[in-house]
Amino acid sequence: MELTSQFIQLIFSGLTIGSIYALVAIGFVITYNITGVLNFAQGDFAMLGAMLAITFVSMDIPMGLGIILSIGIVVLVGGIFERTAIYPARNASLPTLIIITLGVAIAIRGLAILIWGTQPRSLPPFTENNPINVLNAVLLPQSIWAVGISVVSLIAMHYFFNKTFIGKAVTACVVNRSAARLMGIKPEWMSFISIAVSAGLGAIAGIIIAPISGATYEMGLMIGMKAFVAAVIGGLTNAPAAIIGAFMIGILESFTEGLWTSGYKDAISFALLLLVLFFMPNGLFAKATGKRV
Amino acid sequence: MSKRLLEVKGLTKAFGGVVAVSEVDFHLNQGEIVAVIGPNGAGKTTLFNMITGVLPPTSGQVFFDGKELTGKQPYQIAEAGITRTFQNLQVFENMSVIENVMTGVHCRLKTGFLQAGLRLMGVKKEEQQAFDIAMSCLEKVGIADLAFEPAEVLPYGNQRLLEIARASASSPQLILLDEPMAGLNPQESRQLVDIIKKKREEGMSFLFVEHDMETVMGISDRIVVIDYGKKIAEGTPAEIYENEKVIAAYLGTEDEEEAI
Amino acid sequence: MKGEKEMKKRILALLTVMMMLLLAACGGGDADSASGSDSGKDSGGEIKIGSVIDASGSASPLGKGEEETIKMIVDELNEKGGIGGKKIKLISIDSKSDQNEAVLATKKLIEQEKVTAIIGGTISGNSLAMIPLIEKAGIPYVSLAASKQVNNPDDKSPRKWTFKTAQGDDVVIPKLLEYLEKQGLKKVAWLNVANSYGTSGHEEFAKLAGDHGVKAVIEEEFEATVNDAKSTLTRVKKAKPEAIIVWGTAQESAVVTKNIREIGMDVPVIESHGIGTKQFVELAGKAANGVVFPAGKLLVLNELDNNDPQKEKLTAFKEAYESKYSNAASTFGGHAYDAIHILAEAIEKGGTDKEKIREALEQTDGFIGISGTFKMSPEDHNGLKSDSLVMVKIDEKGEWTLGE
Amino acid sequence: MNHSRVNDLYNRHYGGLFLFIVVLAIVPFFVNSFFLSVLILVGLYAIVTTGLTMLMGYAGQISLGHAAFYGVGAYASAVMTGTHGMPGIVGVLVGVILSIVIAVLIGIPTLKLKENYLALATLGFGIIIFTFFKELKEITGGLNGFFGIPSFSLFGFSFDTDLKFYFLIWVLLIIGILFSKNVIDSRVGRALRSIHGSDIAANSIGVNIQQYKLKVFVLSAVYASVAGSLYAHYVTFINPNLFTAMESINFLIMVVIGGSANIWGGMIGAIVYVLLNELLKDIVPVFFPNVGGEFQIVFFGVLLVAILIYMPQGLAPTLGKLWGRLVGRKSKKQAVTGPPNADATVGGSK
Repeated sequence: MELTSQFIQLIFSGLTIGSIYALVAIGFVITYNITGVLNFAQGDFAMLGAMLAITFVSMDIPMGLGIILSIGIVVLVGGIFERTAIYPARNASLPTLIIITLGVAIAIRGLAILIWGTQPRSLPPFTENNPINVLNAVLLPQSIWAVGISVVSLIAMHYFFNKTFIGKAVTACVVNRSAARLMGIKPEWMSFISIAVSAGLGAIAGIIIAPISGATYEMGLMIGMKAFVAAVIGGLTNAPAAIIGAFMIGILESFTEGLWTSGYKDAISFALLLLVLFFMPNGLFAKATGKRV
Repeated sequence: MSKRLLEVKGLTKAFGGVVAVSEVDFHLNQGEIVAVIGPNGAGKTTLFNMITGVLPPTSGQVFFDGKELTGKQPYQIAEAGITRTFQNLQVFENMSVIENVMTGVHCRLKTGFLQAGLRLMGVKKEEQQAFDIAMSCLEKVGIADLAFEPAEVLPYGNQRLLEIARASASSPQLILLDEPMAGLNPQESRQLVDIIKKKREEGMSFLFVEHDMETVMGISDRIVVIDYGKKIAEGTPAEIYENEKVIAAYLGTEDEEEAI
Repeated sequence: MKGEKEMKKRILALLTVMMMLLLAACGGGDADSASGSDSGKDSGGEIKIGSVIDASGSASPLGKGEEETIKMIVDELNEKGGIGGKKIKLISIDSKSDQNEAVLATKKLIEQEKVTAIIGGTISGNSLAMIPLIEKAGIPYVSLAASKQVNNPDDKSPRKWTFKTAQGDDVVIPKLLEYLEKQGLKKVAWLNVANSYGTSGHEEFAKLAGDHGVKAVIEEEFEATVNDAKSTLTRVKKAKPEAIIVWGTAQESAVVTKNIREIGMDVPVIESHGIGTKQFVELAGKAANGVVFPAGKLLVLNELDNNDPQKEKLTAFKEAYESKYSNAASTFGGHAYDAIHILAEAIEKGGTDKEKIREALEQTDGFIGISGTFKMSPEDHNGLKSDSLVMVKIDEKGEWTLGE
Repeated sequence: MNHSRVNDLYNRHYGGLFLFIVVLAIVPFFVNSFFLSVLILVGLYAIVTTGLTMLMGYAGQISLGHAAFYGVGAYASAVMTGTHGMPGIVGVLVGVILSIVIAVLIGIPTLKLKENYLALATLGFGIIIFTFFKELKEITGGLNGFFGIPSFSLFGFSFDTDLKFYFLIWVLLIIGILFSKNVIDSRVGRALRSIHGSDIAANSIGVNIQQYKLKVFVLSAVYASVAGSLYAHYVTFINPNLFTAMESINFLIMVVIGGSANIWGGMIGAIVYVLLNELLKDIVPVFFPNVGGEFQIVFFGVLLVAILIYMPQGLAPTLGKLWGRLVGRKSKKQAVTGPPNADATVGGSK
């Protein structure tokens, strides 16, 4: 009986953290699909989102408004980042672009320290956070928020890319750049939109984790890397697979912690990354065609 | 003349459901110049890519000098004695002309990381050797005076010559030329034809894809014609000239279905 | 073509600037060395004291207060005429929570600035990296870091010149164990953060717990970047401890504390002195209620008995610091306060001769500071006992109260 | 005639280098000892970045885990000499062997793939190695760190002062650079650059691309490991936090500053990075008294991006030209000895 409750508890923890990874991982995938850039600053958008939301709430701005404002600002930051750092280097090689995003990540982190300092900060839970008992395991409303908001955001993304004009235009650029150009779509702007949207997703992730674990200037690093593992597990180009990858990582981590030790938690996730890269470089869910090999 | 150098048996390549090359058989004797012709999209470059190991064949085999090469990596095929040029030029633009050709000597040299790093005895000798070979290759194609220029500044025609010099630097038995005349003016074409003929006299064999019929008819010993991935004819230029299937493939869209 | 030329010009301009900067860097270094060696010969009637403190980076929540305190005290001392008539010249270097920076800064202080004594090493890792240099050069050094390895290393490497003013684990853990013993909590769960702070606490706990009849039924670690420790805690819950000890600093401990309450465990939670900041209360929210931890007396200043020998000093320090800086006075600043004062006293006695200062430091006896009353000896370069600490409890309003 | 011309192919005149070595030999006697230790640190970094320069500039790959190789070397030396009392050279060799094994294990599967899966794999491997440093407490001392590493000695000669250590490091660095330069100016170097120029053509003339990339990766890992070993002997105390992903990124920053298109780029990058860092420490407080060390983080982040966009070849080519002018030699033939292709910044896949 106790084993069941522990099991359920571990699943809850895994899903909560997995939902955060999923949001950031989707940002990775969108950016990679459209610009071919592995954006290592993705996790830092989450940090920015969390920090901004905390600042607004501490300024007595209503929480909902504060959250929307901070997402908006991060989207803007994402756009500026694309215009100033990615766009001018769009013809550079992939490694160069990777290093550029690393540089931006460092700069964002440094700015965050200048503005908010190194002290951890926290955001109040979105609603009263009384634990709900499920089969002797504990479920927190904030976890429900986390998973719920992630799912809604992911559905919204799906809708955006498949149903709206702009979204379809962006997708068209992935499929065929020159055809998209013929249709009057400028691929340059699609890169702008995709990075801005990814930044917004990152911000949402940061804001929902802030009430759970607090926020510091360096939180983006680990979230970003884990999400990145999730994206690779999903094959980097496949959004639904990346989401599954994210939840897998979340659950794997919580089980490692719950059944073994937390010390090796990170190593386990990254060992999975290596295994996937070595043996299934197209992701766990790819069909057998060697597209990327 | 009689020794079979290259033997292609039932070579097939399918991309998903599309069969680009289907069951192609042909051979090439030592010292021969064989042309592969066919309409655009017939599968000639795919055939080349399979022979040189760039693409693994779906089925079929390639034999060279009595050894099977099927499924080998391109560098192994180069080591075995087949090199190639490219339809869209693949000159190493980040090097000088002479270095391009010296790189072509690669598989005849042995210097490895350690020897090179420590500049052991023999490295200098090998460098000299590579340099001399490269120089003579450049002389043969007539661009030795440009040896120290960066390869990227060379005009188009000279880049083609450079590719041929590079491909011949390791003294391969067989060179595959993928549309060598494309983009050349008549004078350059004639120059190239002379070079190929001269090399053949030295014992090299050539397999090439070409659209310029005048050249094809002028220098080939035999011609292989493929259309829609299948070999439809093979023979001397004179035979091909009169082959109805070939004429149909090149001329008639109405007769096309019959032709296949 | 024109663009290329333009580009070249720009690159050249940039390069010129870079070269000038580099030259300035090299030149600057040389100039410093020249002046350094001059004043180092103690001619100008000033005493050079160096500090290596993590004023930025991950340890800055600790280091900021230390740096500010030292500056404040040095100004104070200089206003009163310095030490033995000589003004103190403080050379303060930010080691940015980075070991390499700390080592370089120490070298700079020793070789270039030729300081008389050094204070600093905010975190144990930095202190430990600095010590070999300091011991080799023979410079009196007062560390602000807590690890027992700083003054009493397991490998018995020399600590002739190293002193420290923070309560080491060998002082704090006994305090904790005495408390557990008194409360009759025998079967406890031990959780520590996976960094040098947490693991050195754990080692000391494992060594001493038996003496106090305390037994750990489960021992776990959690990451400093922990988001959710509920997974680990499910295992803790199964072990059915009578109390849980969480050994970490504010952020990660807050997460764990929240999680303990969230999964419905209501056993007493005892934590480390590392959570002695208001941040912990903010981050942990309601879960902080009832948490007990050992800490310096500064936190419960108002409740201290008026006879307490430290009360006067503590009040003065708190008022002085808080009137000068925007932050609340912290126990970490307190370590710096003690360090600079003890050092000043030793210099007063020993002059600028380093060996004499060292001997004077070793003879420090009865100095009443922020962290306690110090009694050092050749064997004990820390000089604090567990009575320098009190057990502090967080009440429902999030205030610190005496927990004993 | 061909004799003289093959010598024209690469710039193998050592006049400039000789001058440089003379300067290096004199410098320590004119700077104070703090600056000397800064130079030692520069030398150690430069050994790592020289290897990385080979990897980035000539194999077109980036590594986000070189701090881990640096750490493997450091811990191998620490454990061998500190715990087991072995001679220093044993520690270095153990580190090198471990690094080679790890590099081969990671390199074989990832270098088969196109794009930059090596970057991703090294990122993961870096974190795994970090975890081992942290968790294998019996061996490494965990996060408490490993202390009591003796100073480095070789054949009974102990490098126990900064001055001796300075010469050890810089001699090694020069050897390392010369080794790399020799490699580049040879069949191997041409093969590497040909991969950069056109991998398909390189392969078709007999260059085993995978193997070459792997060898460069292994070489760069060895450089990092050796530097790590010596670093451990120099500071005598190490802990896992010195070998994080951030440290790997710092190495990358250095290479980008210097430029990976030139073998001297790694060293130039290390010098500029460390000196700029020291300089900022002195200058920033003058203008912004309230800004702490964080400013430098922002500064280097922005500098990295700016260099990649506006000066993708880094400082090395420009400095090279200045140097040529200084030494008074016209460098007409050198134009093509490095990979001078404008987009040859980092890696080749476009």
